[in-house]
Amino acid sequence: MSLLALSNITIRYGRLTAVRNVAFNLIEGEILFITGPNGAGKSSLLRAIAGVTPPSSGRIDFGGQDITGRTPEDIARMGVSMVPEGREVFGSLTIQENLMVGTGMHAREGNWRSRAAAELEAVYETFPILKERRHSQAGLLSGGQQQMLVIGRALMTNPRLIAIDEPSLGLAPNITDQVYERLIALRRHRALTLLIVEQSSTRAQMVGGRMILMRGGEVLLDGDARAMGQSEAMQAAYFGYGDH
Amino acid sequence: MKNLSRLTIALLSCTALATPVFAEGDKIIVGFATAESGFMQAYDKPAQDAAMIRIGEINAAGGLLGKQIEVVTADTKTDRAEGAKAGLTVVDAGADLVVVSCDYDFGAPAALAAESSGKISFFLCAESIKAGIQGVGPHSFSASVLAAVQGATMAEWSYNKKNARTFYRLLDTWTEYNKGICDGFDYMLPKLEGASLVGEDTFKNEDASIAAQITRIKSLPAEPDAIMLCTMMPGAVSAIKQIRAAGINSMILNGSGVDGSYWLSAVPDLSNFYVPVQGSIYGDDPNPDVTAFNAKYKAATGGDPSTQYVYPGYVMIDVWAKAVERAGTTETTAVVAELEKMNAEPTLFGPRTFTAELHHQNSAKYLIVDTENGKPGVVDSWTISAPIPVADLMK
Amino acid sequence: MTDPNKPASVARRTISTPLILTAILIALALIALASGSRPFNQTVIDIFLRVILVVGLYIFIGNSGVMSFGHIGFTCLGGYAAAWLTMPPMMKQTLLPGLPNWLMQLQLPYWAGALIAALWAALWAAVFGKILLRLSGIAASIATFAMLAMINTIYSNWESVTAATSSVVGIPIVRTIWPYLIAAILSVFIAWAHAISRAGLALRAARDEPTAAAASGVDITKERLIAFVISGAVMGMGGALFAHSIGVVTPDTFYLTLTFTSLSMLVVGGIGSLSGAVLGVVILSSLIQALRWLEAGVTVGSTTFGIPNGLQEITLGIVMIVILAFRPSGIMANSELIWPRARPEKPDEMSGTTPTQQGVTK
Amino acid sequence: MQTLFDALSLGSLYALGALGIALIFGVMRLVNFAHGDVISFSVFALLWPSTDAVALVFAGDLPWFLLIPFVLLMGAGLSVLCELIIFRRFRGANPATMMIASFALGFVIRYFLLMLFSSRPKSISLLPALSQPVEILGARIPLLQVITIVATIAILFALTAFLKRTRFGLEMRAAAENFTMARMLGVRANRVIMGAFALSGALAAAIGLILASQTGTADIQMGGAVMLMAFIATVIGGLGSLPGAVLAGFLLGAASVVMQTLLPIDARPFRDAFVYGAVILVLIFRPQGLIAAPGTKERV
Repeated sequence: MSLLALSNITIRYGRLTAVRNVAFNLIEGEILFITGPNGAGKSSLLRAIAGVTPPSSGRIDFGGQDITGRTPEDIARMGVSMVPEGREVFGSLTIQENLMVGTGMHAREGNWRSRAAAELEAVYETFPILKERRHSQAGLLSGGQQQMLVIGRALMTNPRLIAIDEPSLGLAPNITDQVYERLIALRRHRALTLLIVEQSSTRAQMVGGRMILMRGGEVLLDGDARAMGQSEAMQAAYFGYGDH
Repeated sequence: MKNLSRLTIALLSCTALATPVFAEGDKIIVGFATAESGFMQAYDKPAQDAAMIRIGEINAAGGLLGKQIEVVTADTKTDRAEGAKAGLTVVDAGADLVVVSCDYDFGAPAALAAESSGKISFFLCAESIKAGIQGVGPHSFSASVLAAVQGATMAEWSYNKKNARTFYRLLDTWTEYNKGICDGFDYMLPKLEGASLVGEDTFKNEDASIAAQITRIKSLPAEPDAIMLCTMMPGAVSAIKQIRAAGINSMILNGSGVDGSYWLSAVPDLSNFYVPVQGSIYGDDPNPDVTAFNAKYKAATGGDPSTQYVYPGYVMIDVWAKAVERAGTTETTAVVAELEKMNAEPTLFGPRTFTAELHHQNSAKYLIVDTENGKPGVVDSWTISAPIPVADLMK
Repeated sequence: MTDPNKPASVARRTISTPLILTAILIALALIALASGSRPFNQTVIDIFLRVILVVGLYIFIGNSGVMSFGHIGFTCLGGYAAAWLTMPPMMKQTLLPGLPNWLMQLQLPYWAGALIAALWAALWAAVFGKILLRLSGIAASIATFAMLAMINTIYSNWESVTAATSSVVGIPIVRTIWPYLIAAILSVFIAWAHAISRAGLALRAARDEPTAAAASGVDITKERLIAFVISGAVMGMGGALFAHSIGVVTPDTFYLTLTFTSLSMLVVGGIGSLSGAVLGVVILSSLIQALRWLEAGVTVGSTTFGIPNGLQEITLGIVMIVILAFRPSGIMANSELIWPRARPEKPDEMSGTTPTQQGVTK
Repeated sequence: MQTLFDALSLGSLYALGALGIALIFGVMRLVNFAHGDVISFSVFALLWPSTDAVALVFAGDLPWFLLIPFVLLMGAGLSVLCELIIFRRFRGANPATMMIASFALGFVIRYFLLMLFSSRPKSISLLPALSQPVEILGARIPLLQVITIVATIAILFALTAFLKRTRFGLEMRAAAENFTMARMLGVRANRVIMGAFALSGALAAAIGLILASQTGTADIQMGGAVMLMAFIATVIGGLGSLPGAVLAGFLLGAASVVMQTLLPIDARPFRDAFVYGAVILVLIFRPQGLIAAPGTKERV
């Protein structure tokens, strides 16, 4: 059974159509990369799934329920955790506070802290640097640390699906490696489903899993990332773009 | 000579224009271009009610020149642009007398509209010299007494009767009225031998706190004998409360603007507090007719007068009607001429004088109300030793 | 980068907007004339004055997207300049003894006074704009408010030149409707000419796509300053005529109440639309007038105390909220009134959602 | 010494006001011009509707331990009501539209009060025991001033604790900084916004209470002046920054008092021109505000 199902999703901003008739399914436990050039509509798609900008038409199901047009907080509470582009940390909050924001939804005021403590420990175990600096302001962290923080923060909500927009953006390659290493490990540990948006397909080919290639708001290719790397269609898709 | 004749022609054409259109044989019309809403309403309505009482009395006694007085109204909404419209509205409705808002600033647009139509205008209770010839034109009057007279009265009275020698001057720069009180005080102080100003300061009516001003008073070597407080509601209550809360017990002298007992609960047990009034609302006026009027006012409106600003409305209709009676017509120039002949004309609330130079009172008999332990009462009456010269008022 | 928006062709394509607005204004004037009622005449004069002020606001706020709370300050400058220039010297000597001698002796006709008042306001707009317009967003809004408060404090206290808080009287009253009509039409055309000028187009481009506009060499600060000065001049002219309409100026006339009513009219009409500016005034003013008539309709006998005070204002507030709830971008949103047949290819030409030009995107 | 107290007590009012405006601004980018009218409303809630000059006291005579919660509740209640009826419909509208809507709402509240109470300022005696002077470190200071300062500090501490220690506070701070992100973490938008309105309303009521006991007056326009200053403080303090709002509020109060003390008598009426001049200078040198949260960008 698919965890996430998109059918005929179209997203318009005024007269501009960002996403046109996109449809795909995501199976529980799967790892899916969405790649494609700038302006392909990848981020718009993620924002639609998270409920931030609902699609103009089409339908999104999550865990068997229709979530089209639901509010972001409802969708988050159903188990979709979103790591948007640009690492939106809460700069004035401390690291620990950042991590705690998303834990409120599963707890009452009284037992909130104690219930979150175990999760917190788990995240600190995954990203020890966060524990070390847990009382400093998140705005002061480096880019890589912020990326770890937002992933950790997403994990704290105990999600079934994590959707990450450009985890490697602005990070040094070795930091990116670390981030992915953790993600893969987490997926194994927690039976997480991952939806990762990346501009380049190289990372997808390294990690493996399924990949969707988008361009101009439409899905061009959908298949196994490693197999696709060799295909001619893939080359063509990329050469079609890049004259700028 | 030539100028004079041109002026005459202008005046004639004004009246010629104004009278025939609306001349109605059987009634006289008084137009109120006053605030029926907005904050001026609180000041206009009581005075207007008092004016209505006098109109009622006249009508009951057979009317004016044998005609009944009718009233038309237009709301200024406490807005100047609306004021001009209201003025035009009542003039167009045929008003022989245009009554405008209590405050000069809010009444002036309507008064100017009346003036340009050649009508007499009367400010209900404006206390700036501009409410008259100086700020509107030769057909405009005010029914109250200049603010400067209040300041001068308080200075002279406290010097003579309370032996006050050191004065502190605290001015709220919000309105002309406030400045007028302090101007009168400034005029009188140098005339009082041995009296001195030990300090002065300003504040704004809307200031949430005047702590800094109070600190300045407290840093004086000795508490002044009297603080001349030139302000009005609502800031006055705040200022008085803060002065007393800071432990300053000097006598506080004020203008008539703070008359009334409705606010005294805000400053519990207020004492040593003096206000000049034209008549007493506390039932202890030396003139029993005033107390009788208060009862009449209560019968008409359902409440006691809340401040002395009720009274000028009554005086206004009174003096105007007398002038009309003497002139035998409501025609503007004739009535103005009669009004300008009034010298210490007795009214229920003290004598009134109008001259060709000043359509306002630069001297008046004031009752002094003293508040002790939160209870106000008349303790004295005072008329300044000499009227304040117009030249001093205009500076 | 080809430029299809050559001024001449843009002018031809968009001229219908100011013409329609002019027609509306003339119609109002004719109604006033036909009614023959002096108070109604005064009401229409009031509407024209507000048109001038709101169009003045539109020139800066509408084109730059920066909310300004300070423009009524220029109206204040204009109103007092008119008083200085047109009052009889005798009155000035008593009321405003601090004026320099040459100004004291001067007595200009009202129209000349209004023109100079506009220039005077524009001059100060240039000075303040130079200082303030490097700011943007809400910081700029607050800075303009601080400017208004400074002007107000100074005019409320400079006894010898502005007579402080007391009313300055003796300003010749102009009760005929035509000068106000002409000024309102003039300000509509000024706003239109600015909107289609290179400066206006660049400013709107910068409003919609700041990064792109900056990349293509638009000097945002300069373009804003131009709009600020032009709108300052219009506001100054409005202030001068305001003074002549009632014959009195005081500083508190030109303060928060006027600021908020004019801003409300602009926002309700549609902040980015010249037609919206004019219609906002006409619609809200008509509403106010209609409510007054309703109120007066209840008049019985000699008193009008029948309706509780404030009901009219409450209705007005609620209507404004409802309009905004259903049309968050105002009645006209971002579009303009145009002849149906002259509808240009890009209907939002005037309002300036110019599509990002090619070659600008990275 | 005395001047310090003066500055602190005036600053307290501005700081509380700025905090109320910053709270709402943070979560929904709304510059709430109705805030001043919430202040007035809370005071009038103590009176029976009447157009007489003498105030008919209703709840104003309650003992202080009932009076204070009552007033705070009224402010919070009205504020929440405004959000439910009006502002909810303006979620995501552009700031100018929301601002004018809030202004129109304030207008409605003000004239509603005018209808019930007339425009005449009313005098009320709230907590009269506070009008006595007390002796502190050799200076005789009105007790109310002391209580104002102490209460403000207490409110600030309580609010800080609330924002730092509770889940709701944490969610509110996160939402103030990045509303969308907070929602994507499951923070309920309506609850947080409502909470912000309730807190802001209670703060407005606290100001109303202090103002009314200090001035002894209930005036339908009484909130306006404080709100304007608070609004300015919010901006120069740094958008959405609560500590910045408080700091700027105190600074504005201090600037006002210091200028009143130092300026010569002829320049004193121009005091506000100097204060606003200083505001412009601060804005030019620190357009992002005195305390700008790291990593935040202006979203207006």
